Amino acid sequence: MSSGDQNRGGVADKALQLVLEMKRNPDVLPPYNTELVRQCYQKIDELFQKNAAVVEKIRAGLPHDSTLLQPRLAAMCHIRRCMMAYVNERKNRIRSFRWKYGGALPASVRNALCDAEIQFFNEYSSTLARFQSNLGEGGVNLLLHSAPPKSLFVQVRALEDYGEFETSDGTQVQLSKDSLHSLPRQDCEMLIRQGVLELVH
Amino acid sequence: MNAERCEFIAGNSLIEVIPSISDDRPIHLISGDIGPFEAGVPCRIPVWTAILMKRKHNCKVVAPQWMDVDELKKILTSETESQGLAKLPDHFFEISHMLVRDAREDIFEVEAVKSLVQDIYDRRDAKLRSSAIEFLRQNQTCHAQLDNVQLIEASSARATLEACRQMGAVVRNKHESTPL
Amino acid sequence: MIIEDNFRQEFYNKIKKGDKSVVLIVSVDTDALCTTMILTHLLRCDDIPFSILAVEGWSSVEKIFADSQEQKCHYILINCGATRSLTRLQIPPASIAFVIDSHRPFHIENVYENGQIHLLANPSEMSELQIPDLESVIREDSDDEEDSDEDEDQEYISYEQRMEKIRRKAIKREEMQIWERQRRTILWRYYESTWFSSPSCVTLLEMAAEMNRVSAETMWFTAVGLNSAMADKLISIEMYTQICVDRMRPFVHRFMPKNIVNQGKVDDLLHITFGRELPLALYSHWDLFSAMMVSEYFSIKTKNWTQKGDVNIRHLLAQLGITLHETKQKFEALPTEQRNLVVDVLEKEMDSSFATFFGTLGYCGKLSACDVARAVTLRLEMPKSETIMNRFRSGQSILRSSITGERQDRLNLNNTFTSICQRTLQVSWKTVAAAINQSEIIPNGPYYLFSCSRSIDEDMVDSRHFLYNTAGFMIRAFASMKKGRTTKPLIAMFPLTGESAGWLVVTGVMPIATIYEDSLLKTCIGRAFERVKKMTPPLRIVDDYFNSDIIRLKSEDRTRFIDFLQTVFEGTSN
Amino acid sequence: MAVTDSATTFLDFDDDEYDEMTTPEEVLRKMTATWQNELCAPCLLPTQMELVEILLDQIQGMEENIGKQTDKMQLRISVHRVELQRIGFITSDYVRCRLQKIESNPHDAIDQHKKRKEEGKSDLLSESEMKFAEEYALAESNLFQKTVLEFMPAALKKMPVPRGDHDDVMVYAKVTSDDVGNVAIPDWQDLNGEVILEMEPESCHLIPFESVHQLVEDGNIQLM
Repeated sequence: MSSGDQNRGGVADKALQLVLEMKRNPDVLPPYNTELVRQCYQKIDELFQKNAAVVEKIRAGLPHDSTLLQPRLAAMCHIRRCMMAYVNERKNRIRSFRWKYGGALPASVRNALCDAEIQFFNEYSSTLARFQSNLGEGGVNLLLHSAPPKSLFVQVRALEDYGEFETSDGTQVQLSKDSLHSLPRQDCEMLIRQGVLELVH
Repeated sequence: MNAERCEFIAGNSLIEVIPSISDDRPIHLISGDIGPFEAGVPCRIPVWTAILMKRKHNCKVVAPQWMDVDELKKILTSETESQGLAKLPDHFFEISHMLVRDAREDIFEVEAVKSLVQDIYDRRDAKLRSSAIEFLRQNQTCHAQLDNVQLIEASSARATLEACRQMGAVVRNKHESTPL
Repeated sequence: MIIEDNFRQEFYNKIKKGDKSVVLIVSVDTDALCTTMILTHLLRCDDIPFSILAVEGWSSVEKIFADSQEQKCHYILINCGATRSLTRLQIPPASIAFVIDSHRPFHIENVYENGQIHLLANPSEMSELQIPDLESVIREDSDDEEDSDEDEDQEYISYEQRMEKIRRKAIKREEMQIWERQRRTILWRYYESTWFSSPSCVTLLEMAAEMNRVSAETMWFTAVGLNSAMADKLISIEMYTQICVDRMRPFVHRFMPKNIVNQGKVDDLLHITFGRELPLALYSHWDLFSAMMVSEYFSIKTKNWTQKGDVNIRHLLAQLGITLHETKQKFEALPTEQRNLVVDVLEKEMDSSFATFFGTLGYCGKLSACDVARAVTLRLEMPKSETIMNRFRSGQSILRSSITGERQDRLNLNNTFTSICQRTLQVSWKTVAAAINQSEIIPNGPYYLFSCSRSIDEDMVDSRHFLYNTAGFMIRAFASMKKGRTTKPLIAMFPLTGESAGWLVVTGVMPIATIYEDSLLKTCIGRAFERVKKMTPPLRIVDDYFNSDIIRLKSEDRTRFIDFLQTVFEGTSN
Repeated sequence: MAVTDSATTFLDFDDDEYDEMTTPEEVLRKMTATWQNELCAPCLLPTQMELVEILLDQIQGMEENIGKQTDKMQLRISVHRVELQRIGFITSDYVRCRLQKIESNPHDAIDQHKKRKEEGKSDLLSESEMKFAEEYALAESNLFQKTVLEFMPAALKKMPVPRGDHDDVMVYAKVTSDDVGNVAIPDWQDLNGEVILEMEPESCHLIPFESVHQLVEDGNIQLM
């Protein structure tokens, strides 16, 4: 986009910015860009009004210039497509957070979401939870068994004073800061995910 | 499907071990019974169980007969000579990888075995790669027969196939979305 | 109570039951680390969950007990817990403690508390322990109540009977006093000196062998643990050799190259050989000259801290037929037969009978267990600014890197040799040389006192390896300068910096002339420090270390400490 | 294999499809093959959730057995525990893979399911999968509605549901049963013609998925 185009401003450059914002942050979810989204649908509205005006003229038989009807429609679709792509990419990342953090989103992620996205996360979370609850007898946590099991036990280090923890076969373990443990993999998969425990060699 | 899952599936294949413990009651697993074990008497159990018992010093693994230097040399020569892929025992690469990693002392000349298996893999990989390029370049047929391909080779090839397909999609997209 | 043998049944099978959680409380030293590696290997084989807590002082053990009073678990204390009463440290009542500790002597209350605390000792050392029998040291509480009941229910007793009772009580009280005095002398002799028995990792290897779970790795860990006891001056060369000859013999030949049945050409299995080794620290990772210059033997022989030092060195080398050029080159660069020649000459010169274990792995060169032991110890003990667990982990990774074939691990190991180990030897030599040249070692009645004025590298001064080696080196160098300096112990004080500035770390070493019967390095320095701490007005002394002959002292109390110690050594107050 | 072929009869299924006695071992083998197919197939395959339910029951039963054991430290307990983890992994990975596919295009999955029901074919989705697909589709459309479509002018408020086009996806297929017969693949020489291929047993093919889609569903071909 040479500077020449800049002042004329491409009709869909705002939409393009939306998509690029996601491309530039592959790992961290940037905050929801309400302002840029608003500018996009205002641009669509502007184009729509122009087309509506031309259609009025046609109905009224007045002289009109219909050459831009089609390009404006294509531009509107293109902007909408970019907006959908932006929301869709964020939706996919939000889904992956459910599988990474379980039901509770860390604050850093939550602050980056708009209300609709938070509602989507909650709806998705409960949908998944309901699905998991009628798997087998007492339900299955699909976050567990995330990789082919290599060994029954894993060696972990406690990164914080987590306190009392009971393993599946009933032994009590005191997870104090900087303590090492050999625990059944199943029991600590969730704690590893939440950053309480760290896998050590 | 990736290498990790291939190794997981390979874990179900059977292998011979010599247990160092005796237990007259077989273990009724969901995937079938194993044992009973009699110290010193070889018996066949799944590879994953063999590795588990090996780690607990409860058995010695008997390397499969194909996992021997001369045998592997024969396979390597037949692989070099033949055009297509030679027939290999199922999960050939995964089983040798697992045994070299977890039952190192039970394999005779483990280092030679390791490098021979690697050579065989490279030889076959070169064949698969060149036939894949050829296949993608031509447009006469959308089918290729490659008997004896191993699961692990198919899963790694699928990644390249998928990439080519996406390339095609991107190119098609470009044409469609070019302004009128 | 003491478990002498059949550790598998009395110890391992008890914790294997899995009704109580297993918690390892591990002192941060190489022998303890190696013991932990073997024990955790066994526990993992049997899928027994366990936890590891690294500790460096009695206060941390007390804190662990305090934090889990209601816990019902099996505590396994490694290289800590034997020399002080665990019941007094408030060990959780429902928990059981197994103590695998090479510190001696055992605390009496641990020995005769037979429910909760089990001390593992090897059968061969029971005679050395000379544990006083129960009655002579622990009074059954029952006999006091007896007297009190008698008085109430017999009010109307005849005059004679009352006189008879008074007499009998008087005799009983007198017996009590005699028993009390005897008890004090018995305990005085029992606790008089402290020493180290064979390293705990050897006990663990034997137990692993009982369960035929010995692998080349577990054998190597034991070799390193055993050598660390030598390198830290905890056990004598006689005891070390005796352990190698007797208790290590069944394993020595198991992992030799020719013994492994399917030995092909070179493969990257860990092979362990046993053979003679020059007792010159790190010489194979250094050049001979630098290694000799910081070694105790050659420094004292050539008195290289004096001006005449250089001349003496050249003279010695010429006498041994070794060219200066040979010694200045990196040892590995010397051609092999020249290397063997020089090593033989030096070995004859030091007339050493030292032999150790060597690990070879694939194409990486031979590694001697004593060099690896030194590297692991220094990673565990330095720098003190690092948290205990981080140091435990880095010691663990250095120990592991000695038996993986990976290049990166071998680089880390060599880096540890060249950077930390060599620097520690040099700082130790500089401290001794300065102490003698500036005559900072002053006779002070029954003992010599060295009070270090220069501030030493703050990381090193708190390390047991540095303190024991430097103090031992200093007293021998000091005695070599003038006749008649072999009958008094040396007390050394080093100022601490950083957040423990204002404190001194104090340790001591026995006179050179002490004769160590049955090759146990017994020292009464720890006992002396204990008695100084009990004297009034009390000094600010922190004796938190598991080794009683290392304490911390507030700098301001330095002079009074010196006087109190003098009275203790002169034995005027018992 | 020292495995005795003692077909420990497990459950008679009232469901007609499983009239013959099925051993847990047989169920596990079928589950592994189905899981592998689902991983390699580009689109949703007919649901095999009953296999998952059977195996989850087996795991539950075995875990109770282990719980009752006094000496937890014997070898057999560890072997049982590792096997349970392995089966737990297959079932969870299979379900996760299907959920992923449903989530990538819920509407398409729902429509396909209804189409197959009309054609009397086996179910594409299980009851709970169908419920999941509907709820997810709703959540997804709510999201798009509130963030984009709500602000669109009337004509642009509707979005066409993208159709999954799997016809040009190539797969590696291995023929596992004997008389599989022939398969037709599109003939790139002349676009409305077809090439007939003979599927000998044990042969492997790089072939368009649609050509072998039915054979995979019938269990005669194993995807790789």
